[in-house]
Amino acid sequence: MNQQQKTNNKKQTTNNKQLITTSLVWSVPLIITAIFFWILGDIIWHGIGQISWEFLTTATKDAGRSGGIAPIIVSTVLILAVCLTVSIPLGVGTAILLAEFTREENWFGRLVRRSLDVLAGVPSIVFGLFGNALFVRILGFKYSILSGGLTLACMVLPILIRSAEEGLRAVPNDYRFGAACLGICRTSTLWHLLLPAAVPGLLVGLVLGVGRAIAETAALLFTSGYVDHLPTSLLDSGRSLSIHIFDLSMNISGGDPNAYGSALVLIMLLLIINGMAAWITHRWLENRILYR
Amino acid sequence: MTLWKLKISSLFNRLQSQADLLLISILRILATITGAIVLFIVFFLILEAIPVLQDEGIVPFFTDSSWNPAEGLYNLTPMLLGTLFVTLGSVLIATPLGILSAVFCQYYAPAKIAYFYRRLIELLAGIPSVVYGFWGLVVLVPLINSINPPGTSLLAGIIILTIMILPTIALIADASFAKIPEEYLIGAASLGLSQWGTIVGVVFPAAKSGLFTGVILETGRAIGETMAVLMVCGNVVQIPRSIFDPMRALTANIALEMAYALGNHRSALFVSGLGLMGMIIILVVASEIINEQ
Amino acid sequence: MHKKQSFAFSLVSLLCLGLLSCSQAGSNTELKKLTITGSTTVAPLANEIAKRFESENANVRVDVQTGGSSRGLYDAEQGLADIGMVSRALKQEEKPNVLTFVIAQDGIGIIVNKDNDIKALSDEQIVKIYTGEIENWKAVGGKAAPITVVNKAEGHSTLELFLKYFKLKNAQVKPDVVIKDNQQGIKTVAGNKDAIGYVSIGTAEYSIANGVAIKLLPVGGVEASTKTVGDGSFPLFRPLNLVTNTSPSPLTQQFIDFAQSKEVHDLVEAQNFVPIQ
Amino acid sequence: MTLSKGDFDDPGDLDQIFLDLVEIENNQMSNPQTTNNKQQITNNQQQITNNKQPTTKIQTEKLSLYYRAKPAFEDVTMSIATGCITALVGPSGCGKSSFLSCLNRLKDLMPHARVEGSIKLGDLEVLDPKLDVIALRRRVGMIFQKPNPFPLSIWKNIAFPLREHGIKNREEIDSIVETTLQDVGLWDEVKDRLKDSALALSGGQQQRLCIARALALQPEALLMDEPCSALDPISSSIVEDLILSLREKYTVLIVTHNLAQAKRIADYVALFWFQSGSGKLIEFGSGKQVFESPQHSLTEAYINGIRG
Repeated sequence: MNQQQKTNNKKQTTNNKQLITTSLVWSVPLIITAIFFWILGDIIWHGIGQISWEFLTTATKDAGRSGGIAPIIVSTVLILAVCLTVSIPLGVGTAILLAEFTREENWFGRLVRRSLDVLAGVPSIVFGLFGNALFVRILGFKYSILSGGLTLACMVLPILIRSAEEGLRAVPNDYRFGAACLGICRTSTLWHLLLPAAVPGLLVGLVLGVGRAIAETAALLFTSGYVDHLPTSLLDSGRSLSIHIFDLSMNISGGDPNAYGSALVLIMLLLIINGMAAWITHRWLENRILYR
Repeated sequence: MTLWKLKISSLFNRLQSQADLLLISILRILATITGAIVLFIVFFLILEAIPVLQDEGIVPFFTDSSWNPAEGLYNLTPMLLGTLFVTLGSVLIATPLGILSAVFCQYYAPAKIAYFYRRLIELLAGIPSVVYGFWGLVVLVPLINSINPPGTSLLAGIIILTIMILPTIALIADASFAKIPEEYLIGAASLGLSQWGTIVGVVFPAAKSGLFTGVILETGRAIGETMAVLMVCGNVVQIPRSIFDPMRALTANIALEMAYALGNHRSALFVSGLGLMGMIIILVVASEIINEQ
Repeated sequence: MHKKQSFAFSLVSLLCLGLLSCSQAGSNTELKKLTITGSTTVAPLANEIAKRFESENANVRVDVQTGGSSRGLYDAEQGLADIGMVSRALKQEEKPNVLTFVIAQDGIGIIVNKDNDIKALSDEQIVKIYTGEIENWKAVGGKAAPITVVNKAEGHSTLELFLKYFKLKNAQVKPDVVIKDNQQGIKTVAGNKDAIGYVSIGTAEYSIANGVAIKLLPVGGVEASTKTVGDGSFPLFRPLNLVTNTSPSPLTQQFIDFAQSKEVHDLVEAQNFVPIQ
Repeated sequence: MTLSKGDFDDPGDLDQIFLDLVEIENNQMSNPQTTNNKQQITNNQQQITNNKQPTTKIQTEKLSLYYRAKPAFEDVTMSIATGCITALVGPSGCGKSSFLSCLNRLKDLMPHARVEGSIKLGDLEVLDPKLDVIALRRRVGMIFQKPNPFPLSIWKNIAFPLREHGIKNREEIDSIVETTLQDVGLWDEVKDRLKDSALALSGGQQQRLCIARALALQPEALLMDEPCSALDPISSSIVEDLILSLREKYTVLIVTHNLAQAKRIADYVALFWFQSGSGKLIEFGSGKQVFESPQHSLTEAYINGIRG
């Protein structure tokens, strides 16, 4: 597609309107990249000094000012794992129902979509309080990685579902008719054809969902708790990286260096997860030889 | 034409339609659970907000002189307006920037640059709000302060929120542009439309539903943001006259005072939570109506 | 064709196995648990004391959760938590149904930016600044610049202590910035040379020692430092309390005695608080 | 083709799974009216079928289809002979394709679509709601105008439907794949790249692959909705010969704009016309009888259209 654009441009270089729009379009990402490197640079500049093998493998000392953040990384990964194992089936399932089995003006579909839009706007602090009331107290999971993960699952659902639905809607109807006319049941059509074809949309939802979950502070404060021991089970309370960064930067004098270090670790963790998600879907797509 | 023996039992076909029935019933259960979550949350908020509503009723939340729960004054309007201004401000800035960055990724950037730019945007989406708040407090606020004290202001809130919600719209817009069938673009290009003409004339209308989803999700994120807004907006309970005035968002209000609130003060915070949900519901219904036309 | 399916299944089973193994490991031998919830200010100190307590007592597990002083008070009263952390003196009506144990003192000092050449402020000058009567540093002998008043959020114990000492009502205060925690106050004042605020003295001292651009002002003529808070001469200070319900368990009592003992004085000082005498 | 997602109205009955499908017929690409450059018109094929008395494979009784109460076509009674090629001709918008999509219940996927009358496949009532649609669609295959191979490898395009219908044995699938690809004359062109993506094939090859994948399930009848109109003349004639080769073993129903094509390959011809607000079947008979001595004046006008 891009080569074809270039030939167009060459023909119309004299057209200054073209020049303005191109320079406008190029300036936006430059601004965004500049801001990004300003923020990331700030984190790297202050945090790179903290990163060392002990920082990643030992427990916290002196309320986090020194020592490592191993238990916190483990808690974060476990909270994310719980969040994804709950939100992916729930989210993709709902997305399939909305995209494949409900007509545009079906009341049930519209109700679920609207409730998801509202859920997308619920503030993280309210999720924290709700999670605290439902998971910590009523369901009796107490302050635990499980409560934190479940609360985050509720938070990421809207993003996951909307992106998955967009992904499914983008799959052309030819495949649905082709499969139907060959007497292939909806389940197999979904599993073998539609879901693989919708994977790009699912991937965006997953990446945004993980981004939102890993960046979450207020919600986890009241659900997964403040304990920075190494968790021994899902029912143990575990402090997540973002809470650790929050506590160090807002509550502990002299906590800034380790706060920056933890922020850097969090970004690296995010890079690994996004990379893995992209790699898994690419490999899975590859041997299904999908049309992209 | 050769014929071959093909033994397909009707039992097997029966099983397949059974599988479909099972799939649909499972999906309906999942969708009901998902749809119910928000109802649980609203019910939970109402439950916690009842004490103060019984004592004071709803009117003082709009008519009291100020917000001082210790003295029984619960005026929420400055914070409602604060949240509205900071959300609309950031959405109005982030949407064009996000869409243009998606256009850049899809149509202007060479593949390599587009790839790295997308990874960068994904990273921006993952940075915790506390890091944005921290950077805002240490870098942005003193900068604005040099222009017009006190620095912590509506403007700082808008800038920080714009940076935070931009990845959401950018990634979703990018994904919806990617889905536009080649024929549309080649068709437009064959009509001699300039690149920009194609994008505005063909791409935007075709990707309308994706962009719409992006705007709703980014607005949701902007309204729901707590930590970053708490750290850079100054949290002064007033209706901001200018963008340099400090203000307090509803979310920040809950986070600020929940730790020490008791009795009516605590349920008043839940009323501000309900106020927030009310705003979100109004926005969603309004967007629904706009989408109808 | 089969290779792909096996890959997907192995991935999913790996994930489930990981989760299951974690929940299995939790159920080890009878582990005595202690839950402490409450004030975010006291939490770091309580966490350090808990770690030392765990190292000295085999298979005891102490979980420290935050949520604010009123959460700590409420949980301790209702028995949801064994111990509650409250970063202020208890009100009269709160005293009867809990036992209170002071584990440290924390002074509240007035801070301004380092470049602000103000040496000291009298009590009624501070009252005038906070109520908005004085708006410019020139009126109190400083450079001509508008004052940025930094105040704490409603309900915070430092605010209540500040209002009680300066005999003010929060409605009278005209703040330019309202903050939640000490570090936010310090960073706001450090970033704004015309700002004035009040934070925990210990935290301020630690920050000054690490080169943060703030300085402490004396209150009522008494120089603000952890020493003057320790010898009781500094007027503005608050007790950091652990509260329990009226009949604490032996393990809880053991932890309270440990928290009030001399063994933890080094931890108290490490968190920039003042140990009890 | 603008489409929106389907609908699930009545949770109980599984077969009523709806998918919004705008009328297939009225958004077809205009059919290139280039006259077919095949030199000799094979009239002799038509002679063979006329004298034998054929049995009926599909019988429709007063069949009508309504979209949100707007009739697409009404009261079509027709019997489709086994092992013969029946062509449905007529101007666009007169219900030919809608009629076709009723025969294999594809209309289930169209919301707001309501069918009246009856369709008998042998002694099986197709419109019976309790009918196992999956089994029906295995017995009645369908080919679309725009080739729609699955985004999978060539081999998997054929293997996937087979596996879905219970054929698990690898060798059996391989042999079926080879046989069907040979029948559609695609084997030599693709036998060493079965693992490549089907989307990489040319239009004609893709359409033949779709036919092969339908034949793999050994349907009794094959519905073809203008199979050649999206293809270039050369691959169009290849597909046409393939359709001719299906005679005797399969009952073929083909919708076409190309009257010359209908004249060449059809044993029976049905002419649809838009009359008083909906599509009607105005003429049905053997190819020779319809083209040489049409009963209905409209047929004659329409047929003359091709002569003039």
